[in-house]
Amino acid sequence: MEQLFFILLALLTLSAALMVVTTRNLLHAAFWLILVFFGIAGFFILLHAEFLAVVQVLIYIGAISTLIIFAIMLTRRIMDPQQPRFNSQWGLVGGLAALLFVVLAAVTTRVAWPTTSATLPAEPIKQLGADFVGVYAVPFEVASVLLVVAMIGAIIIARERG
Amino acid sequence: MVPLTWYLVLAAALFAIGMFGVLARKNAVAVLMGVELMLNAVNINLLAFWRYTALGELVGHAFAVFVITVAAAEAAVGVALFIAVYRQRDTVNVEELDAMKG
Amino acid sequence: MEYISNFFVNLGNSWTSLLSSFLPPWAVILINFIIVALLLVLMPVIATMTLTIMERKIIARIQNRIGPNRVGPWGIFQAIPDAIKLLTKEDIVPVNADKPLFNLAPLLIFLGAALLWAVIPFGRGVIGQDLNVGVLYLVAVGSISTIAIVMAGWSSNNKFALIGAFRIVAQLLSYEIPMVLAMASVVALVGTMKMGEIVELQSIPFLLILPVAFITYILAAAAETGRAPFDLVEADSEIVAGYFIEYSGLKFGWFYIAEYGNLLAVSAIAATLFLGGWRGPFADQAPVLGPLYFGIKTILIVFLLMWIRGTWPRFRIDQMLALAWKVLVPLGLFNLLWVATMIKLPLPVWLQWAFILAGNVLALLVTLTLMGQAAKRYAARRGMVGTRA
Amino acid sequence: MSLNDLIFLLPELILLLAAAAIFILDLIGRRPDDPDTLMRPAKPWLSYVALGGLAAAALGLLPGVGQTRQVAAMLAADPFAIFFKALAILGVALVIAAALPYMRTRTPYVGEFYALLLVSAAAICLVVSAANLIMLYLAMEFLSITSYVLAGYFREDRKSGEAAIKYFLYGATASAVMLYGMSLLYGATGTTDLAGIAQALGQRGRADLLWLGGPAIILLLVGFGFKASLVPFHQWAPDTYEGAPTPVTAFLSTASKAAGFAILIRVFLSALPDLQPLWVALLALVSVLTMTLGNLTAIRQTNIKRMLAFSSIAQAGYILIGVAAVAAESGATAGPFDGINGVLIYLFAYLVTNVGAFAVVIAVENRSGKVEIKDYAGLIRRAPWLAVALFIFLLSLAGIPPTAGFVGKLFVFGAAVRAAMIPLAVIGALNVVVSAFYYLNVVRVMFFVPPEPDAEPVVVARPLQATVLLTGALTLLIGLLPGWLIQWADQSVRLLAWR
Repeated sequence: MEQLFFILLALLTLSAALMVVTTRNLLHAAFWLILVFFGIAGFFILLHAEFLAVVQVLIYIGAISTLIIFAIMLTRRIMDPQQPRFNSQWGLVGGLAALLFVVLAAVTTRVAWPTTSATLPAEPIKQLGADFVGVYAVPFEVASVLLVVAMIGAIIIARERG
Repeated sequence: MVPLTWYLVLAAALFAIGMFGVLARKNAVAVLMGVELMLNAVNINLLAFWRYTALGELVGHAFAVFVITVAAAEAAVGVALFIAVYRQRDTVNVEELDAMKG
Repeated sequence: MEYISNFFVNLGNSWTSLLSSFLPPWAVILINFIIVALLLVLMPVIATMTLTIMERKIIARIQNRIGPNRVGPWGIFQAIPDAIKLLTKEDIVPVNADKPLFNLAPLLIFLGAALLWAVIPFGRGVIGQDLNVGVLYLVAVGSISTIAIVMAGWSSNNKFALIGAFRIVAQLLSYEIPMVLAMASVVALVGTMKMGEIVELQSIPFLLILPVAFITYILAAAAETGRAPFDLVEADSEIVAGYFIEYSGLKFGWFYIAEYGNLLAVSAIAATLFLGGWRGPFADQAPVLGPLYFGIKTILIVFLLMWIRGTWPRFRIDQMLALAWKVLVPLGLFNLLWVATMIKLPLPVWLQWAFILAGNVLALLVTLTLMGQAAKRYAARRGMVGTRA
Repeated sequence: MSLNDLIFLLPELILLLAAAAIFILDLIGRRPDDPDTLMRPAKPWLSYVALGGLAAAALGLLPGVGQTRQVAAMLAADPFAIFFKALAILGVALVIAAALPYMRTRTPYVGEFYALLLVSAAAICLVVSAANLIMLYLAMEFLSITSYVLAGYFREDRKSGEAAIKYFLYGATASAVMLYGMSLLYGATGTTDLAGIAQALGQRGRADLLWLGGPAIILLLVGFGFKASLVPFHQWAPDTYEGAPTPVTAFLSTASKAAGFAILIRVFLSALPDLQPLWVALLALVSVLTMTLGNLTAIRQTNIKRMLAFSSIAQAGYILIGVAAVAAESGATAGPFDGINGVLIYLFAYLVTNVGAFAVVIAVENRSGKVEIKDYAGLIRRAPWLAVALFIFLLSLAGIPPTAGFVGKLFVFGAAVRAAMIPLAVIGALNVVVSAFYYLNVVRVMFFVPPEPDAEPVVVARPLQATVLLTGALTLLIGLLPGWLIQWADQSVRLLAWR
């Protein structure tokens, strides 16, 4: 049952991902990308990471996709369907990407990953919250400063003239 | 239960597709979309490893949360740059950005 | 007694065991799943059928009119002919529309409205799925509507639709932050994101402890649903009907249903987070009262939102953004920090709550004073009437 | 994390506080409803606030001196980190001083520029002390995102925007690739702690280790190589260095690059010691490619910023020799850290020299807006002191005594020889000869080609004069009296979790 669900979801996600990189219309690519994000949220649920699934929907779909769609709309001439979507070496690049996949897949099946017998933590969210102000306090604060700096930087760069 | 390698192969495929998008696409926004695919592949890896190899601590969780946070910041700055360049050039095609040669 | 207080849960268990007696387990799961899904999908439709007539009556009263009065007693069946009219209208797709997206957008926006109901507790145990990330889930589902709106605005191939979509996305993103901050202060207070548990732990309505969060939430909710005074997206005189200008017939109906579904949903969330949800006198002894209390509280919030709509003039876009970023966000941030600090104090719970309330009231007074002064300065600069020299 | 740990974070905290102070001070007096006040140039004294913040941060390094311990679960407080933090603070201070007159005439957002430079200094401090993959990733992205903004700072300038977009696209991709490598390491070891990874990998079988280690090293190297602009991850560098505002170029090619090397050394030495033969071979190859390609392309350049960009790629190749020569550990003659101390000395010398060279470029560009090598004709007559300073910097870049660059090269090549990597040292020496050609070409243009008839003398603002003077003096000082730097570098090779 779970395996069947995995396969279906994987097919959906990967074909949507292929559409993202091949669709001529960029805006359609962005909406395919949203479908990929949903698929990945589904995998997170399969992995019992509900919090990450919700965060995925919230940040990737709510924020990043919106940003990308805005970028596409604000730079509208690029929508011109007459333009080629790929650069000239796309055939070579496609071969490289396939090779990359083969190598990575070989690696993931060759390496003996250490498997665990531990059980799921009872309240992962509570533990995660405590970790963020405990072990991960410094990265957490750095992430917050990073967001502020990114916001200031984005405003400096994209603000209207005058 | 789904074996761990299924997730890893899935992530590898997604990563390769994203890489193709990055290298083959002409439009800067499309390249950014490829990068997002790659980051998502990494997140699948992190959570699959968490689930199958290191359940006790939430390292994979925390890592994935930070990846998503950084991705948001990165996308914000990237989109700002695209818009600024589009205002000057009327294009964000990577191949047409050729003010400098050498 | 134990049986009674968990009435709905036991009812559900009995139903499941009844089905199990003659069906395989997967069929039981499937049937239950379909029933819950149907209920979820029905909620926005129910909301539309009831709230439209309620809204028209209330707005009519506020404007000293009578409102619909032809179909049925006091016109309460007005929604039915409206629905029939909508269903029989021609379904027009603009020639240059991006057809797949144009057709997908109404479904997506309806989906966003329906999914909200999955985590809202109607009574003890009467909840689609008490997710351990319930509150966050609500916020996440909200982002689906954002995508659907952009999709609709873009695919219509109409500049008014696109501008309308841009505007409402700016509005939705801006008001999501105070909304999340208000919800987060409740979460900080109770220490859980499960909606069911939040109600269980709400021994007195949190409205009495966190009035600032409640006010912030209500204003943000009005903005999130795109209702007056935040209805810039539909400002008739400016951009006609906003992002769904090109839609007609049933597809328009989906947007309409989603709008009222969202209105009911945000009200139900407010009732859950701030008014104690299904709790009320004797709700423990007679669980059937739970959904009733919940319904009454929800309708009260709906009424509040309609009242606001009927009496406030529309904001300008800069005023709308300024309210979010310069008033509600700082207020919400302060509130969250204050709650987080107070619950860490080594004091009895009631004293912590009293401190939180005191901080809330103080913050509200300071904000109102500052806003009043700003308004005076603004009026004085523009030489407006009513300024004291 | 305990409060006691905060004392080790003093430099970062001071830098971030100073940045926040500048953001706020810059806003005072600006009213959102009055466009005139919004576009008013920044207060000139803000740069001194920034320099003061950097000085305070340098003082904040003192409590950590001599310590070797893990801080706040995520950071390493060790002499190695202190060295690079000092390097970053010095580099950013020099850049800010050099940028003073240049930025003010070119952008209305000068205050934010100083603040962002301080933020990136803080980011470097975090990068070089990260002892955990999560911290490392966040800090590197922190540095990268700030750098993207800085590179695109002249948003009305065609080249600046293009520079930033290229930097951004390469950087985002490189970090995603690096992240994939990190996820593999996490999966194989169940931890993100560098020492923990080394421990867990040590228990693995040989074949298994290769299957995992090979890809992981390559994937990580993409991210680190991007920051350090190593071939073949260097394609962004020439365009970004040419197009970015010149002070930003000075920053990217020195302090930011040093951070890339720091993290490369820390991760490879403390997390992957069992894979040393693998990465030594890889780094040696990358090193040869980097210096050769950098030098051969630099010869053809006519734009001085672009020439310095390729020269900086080549310099990264020389520095990498030192990292590769770490294999000397197995040798009987050398101490365990030979090579790494050479890298530190080289990086310090290179930072001082390169910032100085870019300061001269800023001075000339600020006056005339010209950045072609032919515009430097007769600089000896138009601005004798600048010409002499640039002469010293170019000598140092070429590695000719008695300058800092010579000392650096001596140490990295020496390490390679002692590690019995003679071919590497020979290729390095050949490259030095090639590089001397294009460095001295600039000298020829400055000294022996007569100036254009309408060329004006170059007037240099005081802070910029100070930068040139200081960097020039340091370049000569290290060249003549290198003892203190060698001693400091020798002491600074102590890494947390080194086996």
